[in-house]
Amino acid sequence: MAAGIEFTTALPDKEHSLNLLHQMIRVRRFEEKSAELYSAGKIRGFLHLYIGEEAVAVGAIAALDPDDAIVATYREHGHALVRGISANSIMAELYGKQEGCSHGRGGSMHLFDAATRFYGGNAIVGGGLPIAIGLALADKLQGRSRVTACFFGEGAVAEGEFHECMNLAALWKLPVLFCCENNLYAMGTALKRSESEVDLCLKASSYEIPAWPVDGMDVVACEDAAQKAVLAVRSGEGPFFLEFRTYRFRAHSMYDPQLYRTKEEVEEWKKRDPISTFEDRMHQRKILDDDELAGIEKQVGSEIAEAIEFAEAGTWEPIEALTRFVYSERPAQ
Amino acid sequence: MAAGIEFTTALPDKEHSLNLLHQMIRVRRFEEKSAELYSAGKIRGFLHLYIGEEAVAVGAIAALDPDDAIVATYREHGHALVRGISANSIMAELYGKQEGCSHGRGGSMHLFDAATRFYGGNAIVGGGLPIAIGLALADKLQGRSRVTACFFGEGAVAEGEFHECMNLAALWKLPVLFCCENNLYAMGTALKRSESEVDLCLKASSYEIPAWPVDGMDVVACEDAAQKAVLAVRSGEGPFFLEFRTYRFRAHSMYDPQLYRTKEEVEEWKKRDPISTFEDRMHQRKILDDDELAGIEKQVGSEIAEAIEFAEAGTWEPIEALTRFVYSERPAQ
Amino acid sequence: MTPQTNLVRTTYREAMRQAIREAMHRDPRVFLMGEDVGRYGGSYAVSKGLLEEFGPERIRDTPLSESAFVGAGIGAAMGGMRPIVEIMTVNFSLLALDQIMNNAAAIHYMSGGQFNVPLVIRMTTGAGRQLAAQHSHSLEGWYAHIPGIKVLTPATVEDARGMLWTALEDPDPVLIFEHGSLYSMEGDLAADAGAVEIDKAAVRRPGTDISLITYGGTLGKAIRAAEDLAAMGIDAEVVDLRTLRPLDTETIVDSVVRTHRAIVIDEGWRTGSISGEISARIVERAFYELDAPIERICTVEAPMPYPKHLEDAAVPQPAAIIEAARKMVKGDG
Amino acid sequence: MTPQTNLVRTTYREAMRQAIREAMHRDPRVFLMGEDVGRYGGSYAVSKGLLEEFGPERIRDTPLSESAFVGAGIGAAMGGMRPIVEIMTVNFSLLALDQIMNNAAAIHYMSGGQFNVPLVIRMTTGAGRQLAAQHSHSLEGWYAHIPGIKVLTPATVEDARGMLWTALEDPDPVLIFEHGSLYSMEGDLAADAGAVEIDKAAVRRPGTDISLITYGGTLGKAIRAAEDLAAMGIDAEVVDLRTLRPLDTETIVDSVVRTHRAIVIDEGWRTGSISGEISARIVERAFYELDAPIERICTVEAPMPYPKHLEDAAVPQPAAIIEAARKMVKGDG
Ligand SMILES: Cc1ncc(C[n+]2csc(CCOP(=O)(O)OP(=O)(O)O)c2C)c(N)n1
Ligand SMILES: Cc1ncc(C[n+]2csc(CCOP(=O)(O)OP(=O)(O)O)c2C)c(N)n1
Ligand SMILES: [Mg+2]
Ligand SMILES: [Mg+2]
Repeated sequence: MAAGIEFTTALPDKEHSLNLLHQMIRVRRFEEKSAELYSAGKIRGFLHLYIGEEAVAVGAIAALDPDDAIVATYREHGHALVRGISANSIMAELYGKQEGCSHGRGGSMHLFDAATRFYGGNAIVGGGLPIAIGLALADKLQGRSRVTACFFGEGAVAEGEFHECMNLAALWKLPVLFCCENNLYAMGTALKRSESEVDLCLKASSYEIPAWPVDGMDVVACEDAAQKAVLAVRSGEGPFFLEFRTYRFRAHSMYDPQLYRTKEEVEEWKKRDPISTFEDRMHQRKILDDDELAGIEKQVGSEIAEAIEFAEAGTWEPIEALTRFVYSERPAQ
Repeated sequence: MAAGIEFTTALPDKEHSLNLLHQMIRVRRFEEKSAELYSAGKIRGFLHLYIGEEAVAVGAIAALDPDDAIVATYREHGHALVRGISANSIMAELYGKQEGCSHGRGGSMHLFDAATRFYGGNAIVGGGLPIAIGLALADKLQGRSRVTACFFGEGAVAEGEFHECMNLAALWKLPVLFCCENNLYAMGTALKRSESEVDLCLKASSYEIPAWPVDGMDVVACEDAAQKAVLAVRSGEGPFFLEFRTYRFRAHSMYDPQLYRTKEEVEEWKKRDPISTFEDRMHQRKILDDDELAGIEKQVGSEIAEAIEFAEAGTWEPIEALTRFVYSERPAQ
Repeated sequence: MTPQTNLVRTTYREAMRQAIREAMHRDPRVFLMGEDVGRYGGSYAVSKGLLEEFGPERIRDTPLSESAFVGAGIGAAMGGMRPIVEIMTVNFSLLALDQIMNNAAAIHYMSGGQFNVPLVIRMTTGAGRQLAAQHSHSLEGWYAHIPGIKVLTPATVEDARGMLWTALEDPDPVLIFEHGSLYSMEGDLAADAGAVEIDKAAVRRPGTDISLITYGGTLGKAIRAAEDLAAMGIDAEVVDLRTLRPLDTETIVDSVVRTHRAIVIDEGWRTGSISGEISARIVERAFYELDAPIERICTVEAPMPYPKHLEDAAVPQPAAIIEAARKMVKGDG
Repeated sequence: MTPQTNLVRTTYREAMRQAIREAMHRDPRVFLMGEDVGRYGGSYAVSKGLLEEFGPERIRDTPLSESAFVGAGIGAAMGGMRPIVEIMTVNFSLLALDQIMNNAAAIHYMSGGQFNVPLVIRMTTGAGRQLAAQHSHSLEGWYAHIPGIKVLTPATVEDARGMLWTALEDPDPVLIFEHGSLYSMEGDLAADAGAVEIDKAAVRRPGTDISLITYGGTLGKAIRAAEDLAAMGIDAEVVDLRTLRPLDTETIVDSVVRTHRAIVIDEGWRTGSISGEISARIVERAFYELDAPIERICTVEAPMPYPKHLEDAAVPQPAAIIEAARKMVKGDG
C-alpha cells in the first residue's frame, strides 16, 4: 500500500491555503505569547512549545471529521487550537482558571474538551496510546465509522506501550490513525541514541500497519497524507501510521538549556520553517499578498489578546472544590 | 546475515548424538515423573511441563560455555537439568525441601543456581528479559566475552517488555542470545490470535537483530543454530534471535482442560516428537541400538529414582527461617 | 433475605460467572476482555462457556499486553462502552499500574469532570495455593491508596453475584479483587439475587467483646476464629469491609465503640497495608473508646515462599487471631 | 559534626551530584543509567557535567523504556556491577513496578539467598511545582510496603551527600526518593562529608510537648511549624524518618514516649499512606503513653490540581500543622 501512494505537492486553492496558513500562524503566535506569559509567571508548571511543528497538527487535523477523536500529549496546545477548542479556554487553562477547557485543573499538559472529542493532554510518554486503542475499539464495537487520531512523539516509540498498542490496533483492525511527530529528540535524547532502527515506518510495518513518512514541515503534505490515511482507516481497513518528520525550534520545556544539540542544527532546520516556507510558496503562486498576511496576523493578534484578557479575567476555583470530580457526581448513563 | 547461513542437518558423531539423546530423555522422564508426583500431591502450586520441547533446551544449551548465563521462564525444568543443576536438587525444589536448588523457596517456577549461572525461573511473562539485558550489559561493561541466553515463549513477544529489551540489546550491542520458544500457544491463545504479524523473526529483524527460525523439534538443528548464533554474539556483534518452532504436548499447566486445541492437532505434532524422531535417525544411521537406548533409559531411570529419594529424604526449612533472605545477611562485596 | 426466598447452592465462581452473563444480557455495551477469557475459558474458569454464548467480539481474548488492554478498557469506557477487563491475577496488574493510576483514576479529575471512566477491572488476588513469590500478592489494600478508583473485595457468593452489577453502574473505575481461594467456596444464594450496595461494610457476625475487622479471602478465617472464640466464652464481632476504597469508617468505628477492642486481619504485607489505615482511623475516631491497643495480624513481610508450611506460616491464620483475641480480652487489655 | 569541621555551603542538587561523582571514582563497578542523565545533563540537572567526566558508557542515556532499563539495572547488579538507575520521576516508576516488586525485591528470597541485587534506584518525587495530576505523585510511602527493598528519603544536604554511598554498599535494592522541591535548597556540609547511616531516624529538633513525625520534602515545613509553635510556647519535637523501609520504630516510639502526643505529616494521599502505618505502630507500642489520639496531616485524596492555590491546599502546610498541634496541646488533648 505504501508503494502506490502519490502525494499532492501542489498547493490547494487560495481559500484553503489561507486557512491552513491562518491556523499555523494562530498556533505560532499563541505559543510565542505563552512563552512570554510563562516568563511573566502567569503560566506555571511545565510548558512544552510546539513552535516549528505547526504543519503537523494543522495538516493532520484538517483531515478529521468533527466527530472523530483526538488523543494527544503534553505538547498539545496546537492540536487543541486547531481542533477548535477556543483560544480563550485554552489560555484560561494555562492560567489555571476555572474558565479553562479543563476547568483549570489540568494546565498546559492536560487540555481536555468533550465537545470536540479531545481526550487530552497526556503527560506520560506513551500513556495516551492505549486510550486511543480503546476509543477506536468502542467505535468498532458500536459500528460507528469514526477515526481516532493519536499524536505522540518519536520518543514514545521505545516504550513498551507503543509495541503493545501497535499490535492490538493491527490485530483487531481498529480505526486508529497513529500520528508520530518525529522531531528527532526526546528531551535531550536523539532518535539515533534511542532506537536501534531509526526508520519508524519500518517499525509500524512490522506490525502489518501501513506506514508513510511525511514531510512534517510541509502543511500540504501533512494534510494530503492524513486525508489518504483517514480514508483508509474510515473504510475499515484498520490502523494507519504516519511519521511526520519535523523539528522543534524551541527547548523541550522552559527549563531546558539545550546542551544536546548545536545552534547550527537548529538554524538549519529553521530554514524549513513550515510557516515562512508556506508563505513563500503562496506568494510565488500569488495567492497571498502582504495585506492578506497582515490581515491574518491582525486577526490572530486580537484573538490572542482576547484570550489573555479572558484568562486574566478568569476566576480561581474555590478551594472548597478541591475534591470535586475525584469521583463523578452523576451516575453512569 | 540471515541469508548466508547454512544449517548442518547431518547428525553429529555417535558420542555426541548419544549425549543429546540422553539429555532429551532425561528431561522427558523427569517431567513425566513430575506430573505423576503432582497428581500424588508431592509437588504443588503450578507445574508447567516441557514435554515435546526438549530439543530446544538440549540443543541451545549445548552451545553455551560454562560461564555463560541463562535466564528462563516458569517452564524451565528442562533448561535447569540440561544446564547441569542436579536432578536431585531440582526435584527437591519441586518438593519444596531446603535441599532444593532454591532452598525450597521457589518451587517449580523459580529454579535458581549460582554455580551454573542459572538466573531463574521467572513467572512473569517477559519478566526475565530485562534481567538478561542487564547481565549482558554487565559483561560488556567489564569486558568479558560471556553470553547470556534468554529463553521465553512466543506469548511474551506481545508484552511491552519484549519490545523495550529488543531495542536496548540491539542499540547497545549486548551479548544476548534470545531464544524464543514458539510453541504456538500462550496458555489457550494461539499465536495468530495474539500477533498481527506472526513471523517472529521479522519482528526481531525490525530491531536490526539477526534472526533465524529453527526447527525446534530437531535437536541437531537447534544445536547448530545456537552454536552459530552464540559465535556471533560472543564475537561482539550484538544480540541474536532464534525462533525455535516447537510444540508442547501437554497442557499449559496441570489445571488446563485444553479447550483451545484439538486432539488431532496434538497428535499431528506428536509425530514429530523430538526424541522418537531423533532415535529413528540415529537408528537409521546405525549409531544407536536397542541396548544403548535401554542403557540410557536405565541410567535416566535411576537418576530420577535417586532424585525422588533425595527429595523425599529432604527436610523442611524451619518456620523460624521464614524471613531469612528477605534481605541479605552479608554486606555487598 | 426473607425466609420465603428461593435459595440456590452455588459456588463463588458460578456466582461471578452469572453476574457477568447477566450484565452481558442486560447491557449491550458490556464486554469482557482479558488474557484467555475466551477460548481457554478463563484461567480460573470464571468465564467458561461465555465465548460460546456471546462470541469473540464481546468475550475478547487479548494478547499478553496488560498495559495496552487495561488502557484500551479505559478508552473504550470513555467511548461509551462498559468494559469488564480481567487481569488474570493481581501479580500482573503491576504492568498496568500506570494506566490505572495516571489515566483511569485521574482523567475525570484532570478533565474538570468532562470525561468519566466507567470501567470495571477484575482480578484474582491472594496466596494460599503455593504459587510462590511472584504469584501470591495481596495488593488490594495497596490499591486502595489511589483516589479516583474504587476497590471491592467480595468475600461471599452474594457479593460475588451482586457487586459486579453495582460496579458496572458506577460512573468511575472500579477494581474487583477476587481471592483465588474463594472460587470453589459454596454458599446459598437467592435465586433472584442481584445488585448489592458497595458502600457499606457488613457485620457478618455480631459480637460484644472484640471486633475482628477483615475482608476478602480472610473473612472465612476470621469467622472460624470467632466460632472457636465463642466456645472459649469470647463473643467476637466480625466486620467484613467489603469495599476497601472508599472505606466505610462508620461501620468500623461503630463496631469498636460497641466492643472497645479491635484486631485488623489483612492478607497484605503488614507495613503500609490497609490494616494500618484502619488502625489509624479507629484511633482518630474512637481513641477514648479503646480498652486496649489495636492489633494487626497481617502477612509476614517476605516474598511468598513455596512450601505449604511456610506459606501457611506467612499468612494470617485462625490460630493467630484466636490467640491475639484471647490475650486482648482475657489478658491485661 | 565537631565545630572544627570545615563547612561548605552547598545545594541538595550539588550534594547529590558529588555523591554520584565520588561513587563513580571510588568504584569502577558504579555507573549511572537513565533517561537524559547524559547529554541533557539530567532532567533536574543532578548529573550535569558527569557525561564529560565519565563518558557515555558509565553515564548512560537510555531510551524511554522504564521497565527495561530498571530491569537491566537488576540484571547488571546481579552481574557484578553497582548500577545507579535514575527514573526521571516517581510518576514514571509505575511502568517499572513489576521489575521492582517481582524481580528486584524477590530474587534474593526466592533464590534461597543465592543471588542478591545491589541496585540503587533514584527518583524525583513530590508535588509543589504545579505539575498537575500525572507529575506530582508522592509514592515513597507506598513503595515502603514492599519487602525486599529499602526506601530512603534524604531531606537534608547531608543525607543527599551521604545516603547514596551507604545505599551502594548495601547488598539489596535501595530506592532513593529526592523531593523535587529540595534540589535548590542550600545547607552547610562538612567538606569531608561522606557516608551516613541509613537505619536510624533523626530527631531534627528536640522538643517536649508533641512529636511531629515526617520525612523528605515535608521536613522543612514541620521545622518551620515547630519554630512558630515555639513562639506560641509549644515545644515540638521534629522527627525525620529518613528511611521509610525499614522504619525506625524505636526512634518514633521514644519520641512519643517523651512527648505523649504525635502528628504524622506525610505528602502521600492519606488513605493507605505510611502515616497510617506509623500511627498503628505507635498505638501498638506506646498506646498507654498517648495523651491524645494521633493525628495525620496528609495530602488531600485527589489527583493533584494544577493551580497553585489548589496545589497548596492539597498538600500539608505549616499552618495546618500548627493548628493541629495547638489544638492537641492546648486543647482538650
Ligand atoms: C513514561 C515517561 N517517561 C519519561 C517522561 C519525561 N519526559 C517527558 S517528555 C519526554 C520526551 C518525549 O519525547 P517525544 O516522545 O519525542 O516527544 P516530544 O517531547 O519530542 O514531542 C520525556 C522523557 C514522561 N513524561 N513519561
Ligand atoms: C505478565 C503475565 N501475564 C500473564 C501471565 C499468566 N500466564 C502464565 S504463562 C502464560 C502464557 C505464556 O505463553 P508463552 O510466553 O508462549 O510461554 P509458554 O507457556 O507457551 O511456554 C500466561 C498468560 C503471567 N505469568 N505473566
Ligand atoms: Mg520528540
Ligand atoms: Mg507459548
